[in-house]
Amino acid sequence: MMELSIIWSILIAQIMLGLAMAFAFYRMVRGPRAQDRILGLDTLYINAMLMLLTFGIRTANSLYFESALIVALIGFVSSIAFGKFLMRGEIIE
Amino acid sequence: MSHLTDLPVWAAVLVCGLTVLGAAVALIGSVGLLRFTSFYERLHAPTLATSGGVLMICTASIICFAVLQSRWVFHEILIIVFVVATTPVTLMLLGQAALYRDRVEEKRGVPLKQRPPREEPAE
Amino acid sequence: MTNWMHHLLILPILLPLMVGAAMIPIDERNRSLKGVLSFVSTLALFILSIVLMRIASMDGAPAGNGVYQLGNWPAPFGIVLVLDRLSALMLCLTSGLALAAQAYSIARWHTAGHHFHSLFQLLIAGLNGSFLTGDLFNLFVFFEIMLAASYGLLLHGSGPLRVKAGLHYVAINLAASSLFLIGVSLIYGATGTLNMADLSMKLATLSPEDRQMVEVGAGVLGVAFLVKAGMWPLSFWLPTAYAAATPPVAAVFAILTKVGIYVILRLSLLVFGASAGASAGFGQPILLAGGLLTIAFGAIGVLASQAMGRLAAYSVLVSSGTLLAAIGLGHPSMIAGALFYLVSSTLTIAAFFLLIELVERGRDAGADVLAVTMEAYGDADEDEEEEEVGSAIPGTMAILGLCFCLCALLLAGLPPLSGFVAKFAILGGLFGLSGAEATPAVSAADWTYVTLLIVSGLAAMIAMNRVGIRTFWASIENTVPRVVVIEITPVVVLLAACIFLSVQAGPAMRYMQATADSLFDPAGYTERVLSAPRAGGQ
Amino acid sequence: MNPNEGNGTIEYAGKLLSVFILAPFVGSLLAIFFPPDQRGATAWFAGAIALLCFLVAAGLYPFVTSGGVLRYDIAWLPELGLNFTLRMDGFAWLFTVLVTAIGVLVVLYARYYMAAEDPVPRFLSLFLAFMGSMLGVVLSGNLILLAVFWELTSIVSFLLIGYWHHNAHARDGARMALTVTGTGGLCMLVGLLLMGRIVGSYDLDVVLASGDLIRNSPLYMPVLILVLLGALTKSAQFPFHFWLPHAMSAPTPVSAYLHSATMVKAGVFLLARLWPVMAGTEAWFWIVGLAGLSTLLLGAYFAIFQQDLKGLLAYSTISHLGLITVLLSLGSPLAAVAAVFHIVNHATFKASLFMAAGIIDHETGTRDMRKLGGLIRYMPGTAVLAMVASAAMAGVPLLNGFISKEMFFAEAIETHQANILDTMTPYVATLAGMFAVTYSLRFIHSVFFGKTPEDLPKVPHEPPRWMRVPIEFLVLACLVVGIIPAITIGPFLHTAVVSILGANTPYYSLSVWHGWNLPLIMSFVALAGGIGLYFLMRNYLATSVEGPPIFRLLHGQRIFERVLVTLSWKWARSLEQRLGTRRLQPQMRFLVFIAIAAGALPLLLNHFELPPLLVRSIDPAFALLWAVGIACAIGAAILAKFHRLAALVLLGGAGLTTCLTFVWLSAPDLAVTQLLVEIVTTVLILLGLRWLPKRIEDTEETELLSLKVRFRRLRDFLLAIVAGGGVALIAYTIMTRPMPDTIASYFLERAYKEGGGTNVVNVILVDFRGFDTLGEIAVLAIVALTVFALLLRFRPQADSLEAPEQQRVQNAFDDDHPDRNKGDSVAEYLFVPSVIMRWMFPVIGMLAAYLFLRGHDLPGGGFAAGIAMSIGFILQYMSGGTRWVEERLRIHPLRWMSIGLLVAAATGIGSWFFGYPFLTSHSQYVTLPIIGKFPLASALFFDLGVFSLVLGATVLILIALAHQSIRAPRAHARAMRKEAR
Amino acid sequence: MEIILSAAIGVLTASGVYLLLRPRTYQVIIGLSLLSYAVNLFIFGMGRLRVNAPPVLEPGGVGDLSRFTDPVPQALVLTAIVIGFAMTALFLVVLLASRGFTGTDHVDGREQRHD
Amino acid sequence: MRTWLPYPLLSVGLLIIWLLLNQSVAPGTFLMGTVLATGLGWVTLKLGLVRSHPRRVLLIVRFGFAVAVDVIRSNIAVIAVILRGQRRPPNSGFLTIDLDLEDENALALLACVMTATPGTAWLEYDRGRKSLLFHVLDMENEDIWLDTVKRYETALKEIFG
Ligand code: NA
Ligand code: NA
Repeated sequence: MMELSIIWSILIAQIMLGLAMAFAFYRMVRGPRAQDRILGLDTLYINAMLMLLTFGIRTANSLYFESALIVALIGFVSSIAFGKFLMRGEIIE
Repeated sequence: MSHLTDLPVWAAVLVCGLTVLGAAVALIGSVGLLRFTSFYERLHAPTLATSGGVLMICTASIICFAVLQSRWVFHEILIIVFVVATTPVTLMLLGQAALYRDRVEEKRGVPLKQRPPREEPAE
Repeated sequence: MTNWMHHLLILPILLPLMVGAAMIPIDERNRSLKGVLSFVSTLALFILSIVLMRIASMDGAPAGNGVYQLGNWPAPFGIVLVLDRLSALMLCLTSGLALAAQAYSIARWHTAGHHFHSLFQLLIAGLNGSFLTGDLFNLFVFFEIMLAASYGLLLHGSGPLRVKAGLHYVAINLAASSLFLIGVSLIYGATGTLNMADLSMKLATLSPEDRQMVEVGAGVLGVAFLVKAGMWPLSFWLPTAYAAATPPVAAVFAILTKVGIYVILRLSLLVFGASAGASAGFGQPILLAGGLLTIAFGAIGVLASQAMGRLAAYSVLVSSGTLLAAIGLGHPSMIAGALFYLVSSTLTIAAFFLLIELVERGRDAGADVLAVTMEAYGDADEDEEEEEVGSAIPGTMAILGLCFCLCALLLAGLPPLSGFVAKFAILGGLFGLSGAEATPAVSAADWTYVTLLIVSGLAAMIAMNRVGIRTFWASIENTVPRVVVIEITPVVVLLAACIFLSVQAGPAMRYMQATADSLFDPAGYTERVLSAPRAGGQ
Repeated sequence: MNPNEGNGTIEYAGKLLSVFILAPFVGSLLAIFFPPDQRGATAWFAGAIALLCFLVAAGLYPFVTSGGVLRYDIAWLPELGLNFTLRMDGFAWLFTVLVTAIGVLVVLYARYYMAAEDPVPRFLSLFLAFMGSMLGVVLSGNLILLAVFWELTSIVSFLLIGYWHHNAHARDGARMALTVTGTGGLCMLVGLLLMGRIVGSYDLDVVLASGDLIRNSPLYMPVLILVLLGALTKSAQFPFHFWLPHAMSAPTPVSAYLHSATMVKAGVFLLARLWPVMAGTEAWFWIVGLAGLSTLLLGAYFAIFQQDLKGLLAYSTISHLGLITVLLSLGSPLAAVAAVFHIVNHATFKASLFMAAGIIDHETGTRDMRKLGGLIRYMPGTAVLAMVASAAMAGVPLLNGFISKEMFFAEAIETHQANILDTMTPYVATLAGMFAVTYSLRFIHSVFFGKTPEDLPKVPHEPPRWMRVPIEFLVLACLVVGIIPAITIGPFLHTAVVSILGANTPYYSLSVWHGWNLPLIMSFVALAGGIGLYFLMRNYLATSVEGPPIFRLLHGQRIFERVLVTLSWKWARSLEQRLGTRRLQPQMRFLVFIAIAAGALPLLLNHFELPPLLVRSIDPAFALLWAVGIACAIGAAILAKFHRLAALVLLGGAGLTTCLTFVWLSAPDLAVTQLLVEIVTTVLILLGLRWLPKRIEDTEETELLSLKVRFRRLRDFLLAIVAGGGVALIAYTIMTRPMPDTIASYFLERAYKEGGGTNVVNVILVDFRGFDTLGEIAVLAIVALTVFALLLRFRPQADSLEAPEQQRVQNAFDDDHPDRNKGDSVAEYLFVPSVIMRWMFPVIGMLAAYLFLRGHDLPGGGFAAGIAMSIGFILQYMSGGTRWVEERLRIHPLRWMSIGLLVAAATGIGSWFFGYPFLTSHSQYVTLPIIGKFPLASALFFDLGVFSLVLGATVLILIALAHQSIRAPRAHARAMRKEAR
Repeated sequence: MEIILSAAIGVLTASGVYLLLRPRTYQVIIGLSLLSYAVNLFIFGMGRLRVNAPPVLEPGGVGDLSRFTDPVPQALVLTAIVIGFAMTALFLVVLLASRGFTGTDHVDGREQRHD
Repeated sequence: MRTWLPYPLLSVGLLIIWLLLNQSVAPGTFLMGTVLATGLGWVTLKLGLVRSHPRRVLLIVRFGFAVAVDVIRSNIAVIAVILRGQRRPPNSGFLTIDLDLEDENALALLACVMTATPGTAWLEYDRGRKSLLFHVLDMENEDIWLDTVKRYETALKEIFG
């Protein structure tokens, strides 16, 4: 019983995160402006990181951790590159 | 998934609860992203995930591993710290870019660049 | 058991790799130093490959001879390098060509861009690795080294023509590399191995379903090789790319298509040889048809080419088609001739690519601008200046004319040079001296092949004739091109190699025959690779 | 001399055969080095060589009498039956003598003929090479060797005909000669190869002994046709005759030699050589006969209407070669004798006539018979010689031409085969004889008699004494042979004939008078008719244009040129365009299509069973994840044209999904690497986006898409669907099959025990398959170098030269406000973010160190660490700009790359010193105080190399791109300055 | 799982191939990237799919295929990722250079009438 | 000390990160971490970051606690805004506030804090005017937001003072 509820609750969490990603995707594809798309991607990244964490909990294996850590620490680099591109037209001046 | 059943009930409840809750917060954030009508409103949406979502799910993860491996493993804290440190950069840059673009297009309701400077010369 | 001699086997890869790497930080102002380093390295490589050729042709060598287990992991688990007559031959050809191209480049072309010599050395490393490796995925890696370096070298000198050609070349080859990966992984997925020898062993024992998957993989893989080999209709990028490349690069590119041929030859005989059960002879009809079409297309292109560069590039296709169709026909007696042809045509085309620029130099002043762009270091946009290199040597025209004639004879396969010997060897192998007892009829495929071989030779003759007359006989301005000795020498040396091949056709053909025989003995290869002992005797 | 005199002598004499090849070719090489002004010395040298060959030939005569054969063998390609075999029998001997003797005379003649400004050494060098080739043809004892020399004669003759290459006619004539004879030669080669296949050897002795085998072989027809193509083209037989007249642009000595005595004779030589094994069949009779007869007649007819002296001689040569061909076609031994005899006779009189024509040309400056006349008054000696030779050509009694022609007439009336061709022969022969008389008469009459023209370019006079000597020799030979054939030519002819016919040698008489018989009457008819015809046509010919009526419209050369241009140029070009393309899209389409076919064929050919559909065990979260991923991919595909940034964003989405998949399916290493690469790629493409042209969706345009475009897109779409479906199907099939017995078990077993690491993937990367990794980083280095080198030469388009719009707007804003400096906007914009970005640098550095050090045991490794570190650098570039960073940090990516590659390779080499192969890893736990056990693996050093290289390469690529932003404005400013000046 | 991943590979391939056949260089580079995802997943799939069985041993351990997923395809994918990245960079720079020289972003270096 | 440890806090932070990453406090890890943390400190010095000297650990902890509470609260608030959806669209708007914070690190920290609390988004900081433009999701009462920011500012000024 408990096993089932654990499984289900984590699965539900993952499905929710999947939905969150889907909504983020909506912004990525629909915009309407470039900044919306980039914000969408950023959200996608965050949710993906959360998905990785839930996956870690689900499997009780800590090997997912580096990926999550990299999203947390370095994932923002592509977003700021996008942001700078919007603002300045080039990302390294 | 037998290992999760090794968790004591309190831990299991905590882990599951925090996970579902965290995911729910993140989901709601995304819903905000979906439903808000202006970009500046949407800008707030991912912060739900980066604050509440990350906090809860990381806590769940910490509890889960701490209990399972019966040692104090906190490295998920790093994720929280990094997310908190890096999210502002993205959002700041995006926000400013949006401001710039809206200003160039002379959109209504967007504050102009803050002019004149504080020490206004006497006319 | 591992003695120092044993490590010679990996030097053809390591030496250029390390020399190329070491030259990266050297300032471009020290180009001559780089040139000398590079040349010395290639020379050492050439000598080495001759030594390896001798080692490869030793009979009765101890077990494990010519098999190099990287990381001391035995096949099929680790990567192995395998030296046999064929790979030794290809090594020798590569370093020979490279030597000529390198010497040539030192006169002026290496100044046309940055890091020429490093890229050149790395290209050699890639080529040598492709010839030596006995592992499919490692082959992919070396293919990529070779391709990446070839991209760099093709783009060497920049300019709109090269960049446009380069874009196509890169795009096509990237797509082909994807196919390569799909093919290799599919084969792994179905057989659980990446070692060619092991694959050859396993194929016969596979279930029909798995074998089918291997065939799919091999088919897709084959397309990747055929792109490289230049089979019609996968070869349209080739003439433009080769014609656009700087001469020394084009010359060494002459062997790039041969890598595709080499791999096809190796794999089709090793993996899909007689012992492959139901898969024996896989793909041969395609190779035959494709090869024939390629010869035809190449010959048409040769005829249709006004510029010598394109003519030479189409000759590459003719050469490829000839070899592919020969493999497709699958007569064991032809393969030796085909190998001879491979060597001869590669040398010829390389010499021709080098010669073209010398011949045209006197005619088209604009060509030189591209050639020698002095760059302000760090910023290439400064005004381009022209620099005169070389002086008008008396008799230059006569030497160039003679070289051109030799190239024409070689390309057309006219007697008495190695081009003819090669065609004769192929045709002789095809027809055979069956003698009085029974003269088997000549099949339609054979006839088509013979006809195309002859017609392609004719096409080359007509085209070279046209171009030669225009250049040497009918040219109005009689400016003698300014050529330095170091430019003409490589051409002469390559052609001399062809002449040497013609004179020493007997010994050369004996080597090729032995090579062909060993290719038709996959069991010997497999045995050698899989039973090689590990160092330290574990 | 007794041929059985002893093998030693014969062997020695055989060796002498090599003189015939060596002397001319070596002489040819040496002749080039004579100074151009040394006409005399070069001629002496060349003449000496020809004479030497002649004398050796003469000396060898005793060995070839009564069927004797000399051989000299050198192994060339013995495995394939190709040897350098020289073989001299009587027939070859006769030809050798002919070639060398006329060679001597032509050299002598050329000494005086060639002008001072002509590069004589080149001429004589080529001449000697030609002589060598011709002797090679004659003396080859191996079919393939014969083909070799055969083609050599074509090639050298090309160079000789084109000797005066400033003359367009010479160039065209040379090209045509080479094209026709070269093509024929290649066909012949195939024929000879087939003959070898039938006989089992290319050795001429073996072949000549295998006549029945050849004639009865199913391959006889192909062999016949192919060999005849060679022979008939070479001998200028109809319909391949047209090249010969155009070869007359060659210097006259060349014509005298090549187009009378040697090259064109090679064809009939071959016919005679192979006569014993190929003649006598109906096919032979028809093909050779028809070609010969038509050539005989047409050549003679055309010759009448030539206005160019050499043209007349050329057509007459064609006609005479036709005569010889007819004789050889008949298949009767007696005819063969006549053929051989006529070969010799024709050579003597035609060579002398060509030389005479050359003298006329040389002395008058023209060869046009309409302009010439009355020359007998100026050069009586030459006139007499020419008249005698002409008479021989016309077949006037008491001259050599008469005897062989009588033999021809005699053979013509014989019945050889019961068909129409055979019946026609005598009539055609007589008619052609008549024409021969006409043109011979015309030659003499129009040149030497009649009015002396006033407008000659030069005042004619007799040539130098020695220039006439060769003609005198030859004419003397015509006379002597014509009067006393049996004594003079008889024995030699017999020797030659015996060597062809052997036991079949018939009885024949070489007397001048055979009584009143039909051939004699035919001769008289021809003589009388010819004279009559000439006088009927005389006035017409005196003013007519070149070439026979009607036929001249059928200009052989023009047809040939047109066919050649059409075939080899127009058609080739249009075919090239149709069969090939220079556009990328069709090429890609082909590639995709063929790849699909290559994958599908094995499935279609062997029955392929679809794998069962497994729907259970689908994880809904994973499915949802991929729903997003798939949507991202499709979105990227749709938006890539008009919404580049959006496509890039969506690409990132697809990449992220891929990363998650890797984690999900037990590949943490892949996820880490993919994530890092993903980020760098995004930065990279964003760096590039700045340089691409604006592309704004034009809605009208998309609505008005033509049907063609829609079709093309649909086709590509379908192709893409099939490709995707195929790959998916294959992937699914494999994934649902049980694992094969794989090498992976070995790695899993030994990764820790022998590789010293728990992360098996990393152990594979740095140890089991470390060589792949070495190669992979080499690729990265190469690409970085390429990118770097290419970008040094990067020239942006004008429209992307100036700073992006945003920067211009922001700079303008700064400029407009007096309290602001240019760049304040960006400084403000980045003020707070850059603080965080800079603090992140050491943190990322820490992460890189962590990834690097744990790689061997847990996901990570040098590659991931290198990329992570490079992202740290990029972050600084983004925060502070290029100049800012480079003022503060020492960035030497080239050095890092070099060191990385060298360290990795050197680590591999280290194992040599322990007696192990390259890259054998060594790991050991070192126990240090305080720190405790510390793993010290060679793999760590290897990974260090990987790290250094990856860092260097990634930074180099990105920085090189970033630098363009600094360079472009400078270049822009420079361009503006230039414009202003 | 297999069916999902196959579908993913299929769609990625199809999108990539479709873009490869398009006339704009940018489309091609995006196509190549998508294709390389597809290829990487394909290679990865050749080792069969396993959840929670990463090939990381316990120290001192000996692994076997019943407990761990096949590490070989993973190693191959890693190499492929690296090379794919390098090639993307290269293609990008070449397309930029082409655009610089020719002025257009058409793959043939000049605008064709209708694509 | 300054030459050895240009940014002591950073180096300590890095060491902690290292230990957390390696999940170990073994002497080897510690030593390695120390070496790396010190080395990276030197490299960071070249980036010219301002050395701030935060004092009073207690203040930091208190500040952190306050922020945490705010974060939770604003999370709930924003969730409420989103969930109430179309019925009552958010009353969002821009606000400008003048800041006295000089220290760039303190400013960065403020940005982090404001971003971490949902409902406020840092947009634009004008260095010349030293004023901040930010966006709030729910502007029921502008002053509350301005107060909050001021509160943070004061705390940070105290800490970095
Ligand atoms: Na008759
Ligand atoms: Na916030």
